[in-house]
Amino acid sequence: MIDKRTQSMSEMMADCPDLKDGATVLLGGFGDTGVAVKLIDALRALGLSDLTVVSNGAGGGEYGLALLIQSGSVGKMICSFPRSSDSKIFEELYAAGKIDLETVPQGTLAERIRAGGAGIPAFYTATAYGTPLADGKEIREFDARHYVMERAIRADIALIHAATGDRWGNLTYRATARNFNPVMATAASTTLVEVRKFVDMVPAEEVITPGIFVDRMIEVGDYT
Amino acid sequence: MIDKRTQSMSEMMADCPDLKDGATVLLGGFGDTGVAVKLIDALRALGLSDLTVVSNGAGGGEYGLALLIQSGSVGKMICSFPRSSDSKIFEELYAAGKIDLETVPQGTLAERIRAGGAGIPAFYTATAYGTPLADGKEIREFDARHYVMERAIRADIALIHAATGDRWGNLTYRATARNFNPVMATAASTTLVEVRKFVDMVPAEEVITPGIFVDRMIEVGDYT
Amino acid sequence: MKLSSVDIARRVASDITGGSYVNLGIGMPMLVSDHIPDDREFILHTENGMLGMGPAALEGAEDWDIVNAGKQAVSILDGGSYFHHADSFAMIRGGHIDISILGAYEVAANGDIANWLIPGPRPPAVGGAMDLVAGAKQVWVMLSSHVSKSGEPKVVERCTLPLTGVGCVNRVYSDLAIIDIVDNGLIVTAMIEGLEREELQTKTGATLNFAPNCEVLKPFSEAA
Amino acid sequence: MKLSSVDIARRVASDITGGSYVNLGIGMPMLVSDHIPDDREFILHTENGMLGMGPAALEGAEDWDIVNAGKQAVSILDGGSYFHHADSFAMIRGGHIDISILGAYEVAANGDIANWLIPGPRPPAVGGAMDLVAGAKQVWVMLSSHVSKSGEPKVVERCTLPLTGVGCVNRVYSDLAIIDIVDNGLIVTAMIEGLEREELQTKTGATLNFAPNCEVLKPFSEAA
Repeated sequence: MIDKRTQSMSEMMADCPDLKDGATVLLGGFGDTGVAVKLIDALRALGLSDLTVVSNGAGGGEYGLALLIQSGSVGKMICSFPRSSDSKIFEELYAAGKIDLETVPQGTLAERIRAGGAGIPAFYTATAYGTPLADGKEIREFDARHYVMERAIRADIALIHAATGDRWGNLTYRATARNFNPVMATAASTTLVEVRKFVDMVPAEEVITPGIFVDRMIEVGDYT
Repeated sequence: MIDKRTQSMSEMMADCPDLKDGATVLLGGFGDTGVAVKLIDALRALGLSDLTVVSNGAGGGEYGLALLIQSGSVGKMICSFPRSSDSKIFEELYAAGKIDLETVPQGTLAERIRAGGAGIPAFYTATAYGTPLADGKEIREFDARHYVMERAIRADIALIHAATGDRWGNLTYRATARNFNPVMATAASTTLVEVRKFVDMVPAEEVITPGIFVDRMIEVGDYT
Repeated sequence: MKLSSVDIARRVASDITGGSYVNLGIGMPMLVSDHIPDDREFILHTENGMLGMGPAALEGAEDWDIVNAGKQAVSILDGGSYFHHADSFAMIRGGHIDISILGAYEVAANGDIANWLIPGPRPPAVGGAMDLVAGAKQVWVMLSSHVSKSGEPKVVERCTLPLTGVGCVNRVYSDLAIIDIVDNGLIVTAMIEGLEREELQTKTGATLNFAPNCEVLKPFSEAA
Repeated sequence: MKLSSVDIARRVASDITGGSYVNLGIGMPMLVSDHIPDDREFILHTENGMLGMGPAALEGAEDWDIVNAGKQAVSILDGGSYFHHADSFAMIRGGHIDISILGAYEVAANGDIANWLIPGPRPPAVGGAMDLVAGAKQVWVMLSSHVSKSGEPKVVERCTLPLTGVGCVNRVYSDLAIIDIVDNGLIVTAMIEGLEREELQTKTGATLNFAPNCEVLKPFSEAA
């Protein structure tokens, strides 16, 4: 019987070859909304090194991603908005040249991840044409408009936050806590999900992330 | 007040500049499932000419798309499977050289339409590499694999079949009657929808096609 | 005499056609949502995955699953919907958002805009700005003051700061004037009461043209 | 002695690991769904937008909103989900389907497959075949007979018919043998009882290698 639910965080993180030094990691969430905080904490506890983390932001305050960065596990961030009123930890390491940064327009970031999950190695977008974020990228004209070629992002691990999940791994999200989570769930070799509540079955019409994209889940309760 | 519901087919089709000779038309549905049959009939009644129709199939029996083709309105079909046990009308015109055909792999067709709706002029896919359907297309290697460049499809009109719709144009679908409909709804200048049932409001979490993609709707009742 | 930011927001809101889909940038553009005229309905898009954004949540009643692009707790109106990041930016990139309203450091007579980066030691953060200016049908810029604090024009011949997008701005609203950007350059369509054309030109870094029936703007408190 | 199509389907089903996501082509591969062993659960994908496909609908109880890729009325099992065509083929193209099982006219020792087109006057129809063979992690081909009606081998050195995909087939199941396709060519891992290696070679258009512990296949009715 297919059952992707785990009962403990140690079971969740055990025997997962994709959790390795140098891995690329997708972190769902937007600001503090829909972030898999408990999975990020568990990832930090592994003490990995040289991770490339793909996330909309670069963490704020002293929790979650900010602590992961502070722990020294992260070699590079790929984000759209690596700056907030309290993003001190990332900014200090960035200023000290101790962490790399690739800034990507938010929609291009989402689409690059979607492309990674959808088997599309590259696509063209008008976003960023004529700006510094297109520097060094291929420019091509289609129908008299200029576009930038962008490459897909695929990852080893995705850490996802969802509202409900069933044993098959079908997921729902709540409101704007959906954000990057369903897209990221498709683009990693291993997708780990913290779910607020396990349910017997997500009705077929209500599934947002089909279980095919999910490897393991843990129930974490309401995260606020 | 936004209200995309119309009360009659004549209101539905009136004053729509995108309904014109030479238009490209997206027809949702897969086989007979989720096809906007009543809108196709209304389109046929307009007696337009030289339409390019994008649809998974090329119509079967003597109804819907098959009749539209028989009426002489269609100059070209773009489909993945223009052949079925009862696709006589299309096949006869095709054999007589009276209608053009572009055969596209089903997933490439869906993705080209999605790209059209998502502002992506071109993308790469491994599908069809090395086959006759890649003839004349740009081939490019990424990470030691060969891909075919495919261009987006955008249309003037999309004819969509949905289960429920509210005054804002938010839509739901039923089971596999979803198929191409949500994708096509995003890729046309004007999207016309036949809805089985108007509802006061589709709950925000249940919306599959947000109203932003919908121009006009008509209630048609159950179509089976 | 000049317009307050609230006056500008009120005017912008009154210029938006009913039924429009509008994305409001973080900061001053958010004021627009407080001044939607009673006689029309338009729908606010927030790029983190919602259509139908409503007012800010009441203090103490925040639902942190419902946030806007500025990570503020907001609400959702009837007819709204949720979707993931890739779908949200497909809406933007695909040209489905009627108007994107943003702030800017500089806007140029050729439609270029710089609003994301003042070069310096902090990590470059772009968010969704590049996607919005490249994708929306119309881009309107709101400037709380026509010139910078040091008196430099914000409307210029060519931007000096790193660009957000090229040739994309359609209109500028400032505390002194409303300026359309067309192929031939800048056309002032409205100007604050009591201001001389020469003075506005002095405060602008590019040649101004004046519409034949250039409207006279009055602060709201002064208006009839 | 040879295997019936049902015998082949039974064997294919027993070779699928529990928890796999499997797409069954139209025709003979559909038989696999009737022979899923009791000791495991795997999930059937149908490219028109469903995971968790169940058995064919009972006659008279068809729900024509729930159809498979062959446009037959089917059912959905617990844990299933619906999605649109672009999402469905993103699953396929993105490498999320573990096994695609299809019929074929020809399979070559280099992994090429031809299964969509016999050149002739009828319009070329491809459906999802090219997407499936290019995208699935594993491609298995089922041949109801090892040779064509006229006695020509279907497993060949190089395909002569228009290709569906290149270098993508991993395994062939026929009425006479099971053959793995690896970098070095064809390896027979199982062969029908009583058949001589030379005879199988005679019926095959490319050089066969035999696995050291080549299994003996028996028709189900004959098996212990």
